[in-house]
Amino acid sequence: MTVPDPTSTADASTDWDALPDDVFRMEVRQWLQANCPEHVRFPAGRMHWHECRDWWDILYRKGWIAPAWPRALGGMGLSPIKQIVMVEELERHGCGRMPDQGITQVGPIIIRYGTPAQKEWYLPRTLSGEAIWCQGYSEPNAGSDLASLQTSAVEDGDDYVINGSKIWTTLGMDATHMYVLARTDRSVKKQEGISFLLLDMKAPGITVRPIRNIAGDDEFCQVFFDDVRTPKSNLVGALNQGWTIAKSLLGFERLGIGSPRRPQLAFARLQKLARARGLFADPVFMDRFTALRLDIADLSAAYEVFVEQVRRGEPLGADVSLLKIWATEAMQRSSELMIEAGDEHGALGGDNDVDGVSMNVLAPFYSSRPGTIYGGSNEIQRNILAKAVLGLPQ
Amino acid sequence: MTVPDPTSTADASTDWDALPDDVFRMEVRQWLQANCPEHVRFPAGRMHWHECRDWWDILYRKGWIAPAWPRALGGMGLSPIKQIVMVEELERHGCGRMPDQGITQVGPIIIRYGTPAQKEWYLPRTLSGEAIWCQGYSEPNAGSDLASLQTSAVEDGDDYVINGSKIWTTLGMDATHMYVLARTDRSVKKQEGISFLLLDMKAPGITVRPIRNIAGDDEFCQVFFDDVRTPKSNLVGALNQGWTIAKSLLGFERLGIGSPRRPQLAFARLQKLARARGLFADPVFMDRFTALRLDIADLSAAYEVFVEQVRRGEPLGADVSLLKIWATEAMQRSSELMIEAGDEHGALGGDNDVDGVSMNVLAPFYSSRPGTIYGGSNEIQRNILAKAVLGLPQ
Amino acid sequence: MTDAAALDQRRLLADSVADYCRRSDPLRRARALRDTDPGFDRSAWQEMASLGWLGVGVPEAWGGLGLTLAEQAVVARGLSAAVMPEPVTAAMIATRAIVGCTDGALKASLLEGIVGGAILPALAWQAAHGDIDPARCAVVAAPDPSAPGALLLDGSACFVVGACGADGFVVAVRTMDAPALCWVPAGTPGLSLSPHRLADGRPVADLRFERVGVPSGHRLAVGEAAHEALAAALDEGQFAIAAELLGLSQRVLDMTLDYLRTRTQFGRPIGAFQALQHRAVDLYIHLRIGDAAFDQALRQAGGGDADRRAAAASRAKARACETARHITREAIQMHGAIGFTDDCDIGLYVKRALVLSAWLGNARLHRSRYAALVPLDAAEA
Amino acid sequence: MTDAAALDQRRLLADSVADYCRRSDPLRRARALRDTDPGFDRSAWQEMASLGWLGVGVPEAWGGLGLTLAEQAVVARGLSAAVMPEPVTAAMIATRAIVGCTDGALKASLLEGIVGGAILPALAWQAAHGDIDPARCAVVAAPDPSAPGALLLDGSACFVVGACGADGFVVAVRTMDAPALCWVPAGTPGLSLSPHRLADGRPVADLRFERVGVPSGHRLAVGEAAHEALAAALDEGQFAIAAELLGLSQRVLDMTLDYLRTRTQFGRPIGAFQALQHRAVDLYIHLRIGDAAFDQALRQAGGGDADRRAAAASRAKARACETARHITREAIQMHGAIGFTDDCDIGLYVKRALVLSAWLGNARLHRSRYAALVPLDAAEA
Repeated sequence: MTVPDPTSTADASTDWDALPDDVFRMEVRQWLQANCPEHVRFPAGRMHWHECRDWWDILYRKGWIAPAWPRALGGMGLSPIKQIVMVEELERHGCGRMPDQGITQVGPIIIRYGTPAQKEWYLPRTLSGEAIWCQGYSEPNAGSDLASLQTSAVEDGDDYVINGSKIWTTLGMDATHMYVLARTDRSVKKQEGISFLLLDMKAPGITVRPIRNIAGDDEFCQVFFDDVRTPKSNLVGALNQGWTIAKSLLGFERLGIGSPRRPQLAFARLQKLARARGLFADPVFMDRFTALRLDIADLSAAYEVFVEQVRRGEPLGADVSLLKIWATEAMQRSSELMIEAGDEHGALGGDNDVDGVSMNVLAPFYSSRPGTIYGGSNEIQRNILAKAVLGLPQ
Repeated sequence: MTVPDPTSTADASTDWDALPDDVFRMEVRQWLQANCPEHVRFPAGRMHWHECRDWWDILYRKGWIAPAWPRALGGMGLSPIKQIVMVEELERHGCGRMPDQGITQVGPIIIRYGTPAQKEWYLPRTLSGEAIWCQGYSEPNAGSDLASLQTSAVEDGDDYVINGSKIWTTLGMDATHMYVLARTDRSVKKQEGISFLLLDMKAPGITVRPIRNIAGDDEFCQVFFDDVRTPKSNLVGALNQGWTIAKSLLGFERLGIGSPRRPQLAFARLQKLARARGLFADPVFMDRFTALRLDIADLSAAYEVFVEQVRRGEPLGADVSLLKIWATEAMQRSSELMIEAGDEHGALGGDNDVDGVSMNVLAPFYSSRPGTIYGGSNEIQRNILAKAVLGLPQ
Repeated sequence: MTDAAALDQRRLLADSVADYCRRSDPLRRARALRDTDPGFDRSAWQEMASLGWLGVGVPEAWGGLGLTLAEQAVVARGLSAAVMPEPVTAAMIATRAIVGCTDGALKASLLEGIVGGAILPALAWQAAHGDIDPARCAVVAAPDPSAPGALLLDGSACFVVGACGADGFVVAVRTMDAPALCWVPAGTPGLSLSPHRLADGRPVADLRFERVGVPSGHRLAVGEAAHEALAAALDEGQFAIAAELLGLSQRVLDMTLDYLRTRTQFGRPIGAFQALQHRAVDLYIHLRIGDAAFDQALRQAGGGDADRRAAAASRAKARACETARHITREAIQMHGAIGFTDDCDIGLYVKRALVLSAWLGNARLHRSRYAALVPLDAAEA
Repeated sequence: MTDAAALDQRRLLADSVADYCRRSDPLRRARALRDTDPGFDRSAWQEMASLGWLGVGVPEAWGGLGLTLAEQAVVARGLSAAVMPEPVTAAMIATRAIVGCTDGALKASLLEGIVGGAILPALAWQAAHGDIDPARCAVVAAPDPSAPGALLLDGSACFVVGACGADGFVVAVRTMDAPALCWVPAGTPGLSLSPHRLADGRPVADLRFERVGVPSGHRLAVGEAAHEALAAALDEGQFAIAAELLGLSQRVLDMTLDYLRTRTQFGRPIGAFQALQHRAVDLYIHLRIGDAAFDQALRQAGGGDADRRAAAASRAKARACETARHITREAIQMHGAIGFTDDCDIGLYVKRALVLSAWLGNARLHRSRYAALVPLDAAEA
């Protein structure tokens, strides 16, 4: 077959999903090599909007910004397995994660639950990057126990009036819009009185306070609402249906969080350190290093089992959480071995010269922390597995 | 000072407690070297009565069979700290544990709670070895949850009639008598309806079934009661006071269960294996070995902290459990390293030739199992520490 | 065979093993046969032959089923989950060595006998504990001055699993210039066995060879062919042992979860206590990781590259050892005092896991072999 | 001093440190001084001098308190529990080296200046990361041809903690025939600093010496005396760092237990969840074991045997590193998302633990040094 010129401008009508998986994979790989700007490859953390908008535009013009959306709405219309291929190739190439929650989170929700007006207004702007979304779920007093959230939305004329606060809002400072879970009925059980609302971040009464994390980065924000108004037309789905809507997203997307890619990258840094310091000749280091190497190789094997399941068109069960637990904890072990192997380099912040190689020895230590805490802490994941998979009594 | 001839027959009137600690320690050490039969040193497991009665007699004649009992009742009248010295020297010399529950458990209870008749009859016989005691606390359905025991004692004329079953009765097959916790009142909260009774093992209706353990030994028994009668005069303390009586023993005796001696012995076996197999030149082995070595050395340090507390005359708190947790788990780690270091020798049962040295590589694996299960499993110990020491909410 | 057909085949085989285990009461037999010699039952062996299990990997030309290592693993796994006492894996390893040998009359008759159950073979090759390099062996073969073409063997082989009760041995030897594999029937003069008792009560033996005569027709392979037959047998053996470890791990986890669901303390099933729940979840994760690693390693082992096969075998064995260690140790603890009794079946599995983990190299050895065999490359990173 | 008097002394000292920490708001200062140079406050330093802390281990003859390592550890532990930014331990190590040097005018005036706070010293000695052997150093001293009796230093010393802001350096050098310790005031021509930022935001520097002149009066010790002064300073430094690690571990555990008692999720304080309870208990056990090991090692370090002192120091440091690692990592996890924010004080302690663990040798290095120094004997077994 003839591989199309990867630099050609994409035709939105191309049916990428119709390609065989392998052909599609090579197509993506070659196109990324030719088109992805170097500055978005292997970033240290999450990229801010100003760091990646050029890359967004490139993907948007190619028609590849929304792999999961239907083609009729401007997406690629990929099957789950092709979406996985796409993610794998983006990860393989080291493409950093953009402020993509409009594409991955609220977009699909609007497509499924939104009114025609919501679809017409929000979807094209989300694709183009005109609307950058952040998520308003977590609250200071509702971390793992999300359903106990307190932020309220009260009807007043044509608006809802929102009061309260959201926290751990990833890249909230970059967002133009927010999708919010707010309590609209206090008289019912806690999951049942929650609604799903859209907000303009420019609305009066919103304060965004960046939260500096332990590594010194500003990935997260706390967002305060003081009588913030949003029109009733921004309610998605039915009133008090918010919990169901938010949970509806947990499909095969959960695979991503258990992908072996991040532990592999952490392990690659460990290798780099070991090479610089001549540790491959150290039997004690090699003993720990090889155990970790196999932990990550065997994670990949387990990941493939779930990918196969998606390929067969089967839904994923709660057991997929095991990938997240193993991946995030292997990454932390890798970061600990890196500290041990670094000797005094393990005490230095930022990039430093390690026997001739510039490295940030502690970066994996910091970057592996959120994995066990966010997205349902590993404690919560273990609770879920105990109940839903092992059937242990509650 | 003149050290008395260690082989001389003891004078029961000697006030051992009056000696300075160091002098007493040397006295005990020398006497053990001169008098302890070789066959009771470093036994593989608990000794049966027939294996150690000669040693019991030697100690009895010396007047050393009951270090903690008052001198007036035939004991040595030692202070807690001297009792610890005595135990340390016995352990140091490798003296195996005898069926000593009459001396350490029920004797002190009879001394404290018994009637004059009980004291007169049982105490001398317990000292002489005429009465060998076993403990009847655990039941098949009340393991960690001891207070839920079901064995019943019902008044009938001058007797209690006992029905039910006890399990994990250490050396029950050797015992002439048993001390039993039995339920005498079902109408009250579970701890409050329990009484403490003495039993003759020859009473009709008692069946003793040895339980073979995973290592192939018969240390434990299950004991069945089918309308077993014991005279009311065998009730110790008040009716329904049994729980309080049984718990009254938990004093500084809890130090023994956290002593570093058993992990040290397991570690000594590991050293022997390492020497036989030339593993001190293996950096990976040495890395694990030294970590374990320090775990045990540092346990000794913590043990000494509690011994000092006893020496100052202070009662021990619930925190002493930390020794048991650390000691038993270090012992298991030691047994795992031994298996790894043994290669195929770690697959063999019993004694085998390991590069010219006769060893049972798996013995520490088996003998380190009960420690984390019995005497309050390590899970129960952690519950206790969380509540009583850390003050975590329940 | 298509993938789907292969899966069906394996399911069928697994069902047949499970069915046999259900009706033959293997746990009772395992208890009864402990500490006896040969530690298994020849009539059960004959039944297994009739079910085809002794020739799963033997090409059809020699009377076998002509299936792959994957199917052999299915049998090993299923039998191990029931602690079946018969030395199926040990015989499989010896059989695999013979299959890899040069075609000839002896090979054909041995395989026919093995598949039918008449000949039970064992493999004698290991020079020393802790050394699984097939290139080293401690049996030297010299020309027999009294019989042209024949050899005389001297030396020893340690840790021969299945030696007691075996009808003959595939023996790895060194000749002056090359390695070779010979067939030595049990009872050949000069061959003596020193039996030891394994932790699980089965026998194992060290073999001693003193001027053991091997007629020329009993040479199964020489040189590279002998080396490759032995190496392949050992690698596939590691897979079979890993399958056994995973099979028993799964059973032990199931038993432990059942116990957690039913055993009551403090008025609740102990499986309702969160600390135990989280630890049980970790056991489950280890099992899933172990299964996935095994299947992927099995796929990597195909294709004929010996280093790749060896690396994959080491990966499977290392992981299976860790999985079984973790699960069996926690199973004892979670069963409490019951788990420490001989009456509790957990103990049978624990001891079996100890044996299987040490046989043909423990986890540490296999991790280190893996590291030596597989270069670090960008693909893995 | 009797045991009881010594205990009282330590309690008094601990109270004085705690009191100073309470009124000087060190956490706020630690935040404010992060990523600045020199990263501490000279007026606070002066206050510490007036409290006597800079001369705790300096004999009374030179104006110090003449106390032991145990009392120095009390100060280090207390200050570390509050993340006090001043480089007390670094100065203590340099001071200890000077105390061990040959008596003379320079020694007397340096110690007087140090105890009074006027001179802040740092020790420059380390040849390479991961190497804590005092016998190796990478600064060579040659006779200065232009000044009889003077030396010229060339070479480098890495990872000099407290270098930024120091008034001078105790420098370990090699002369033609023996080791020596010299005093090099900050700003001496030919001495240059390459500063790096530690994980906790404090500075550390590598020192470069290019024909740095040392007049004869600035030689503090030569030969065995220099070696022993350096070795003792490093061993005692390891104890001080271990004390810092334990002090911060205790504080972090207290903060974490408080959080477990008060943070509510699913309608209960999270400390009521058994899985977290058991993990919290493990942290507590680690701390108790760490404290006990430290105290015993401290007693073992006395008596003048250098190997015994080195082994005890390694034991204390290795254990303290493990204790702090375990407690700080779990503290982040148990604090959840909050624990990952810079606003949460946990992060200050986590980073401090990273720095202290790597400084003067990490746990692996110290375990291996312990094994090399302490023969296996029957007493330990």
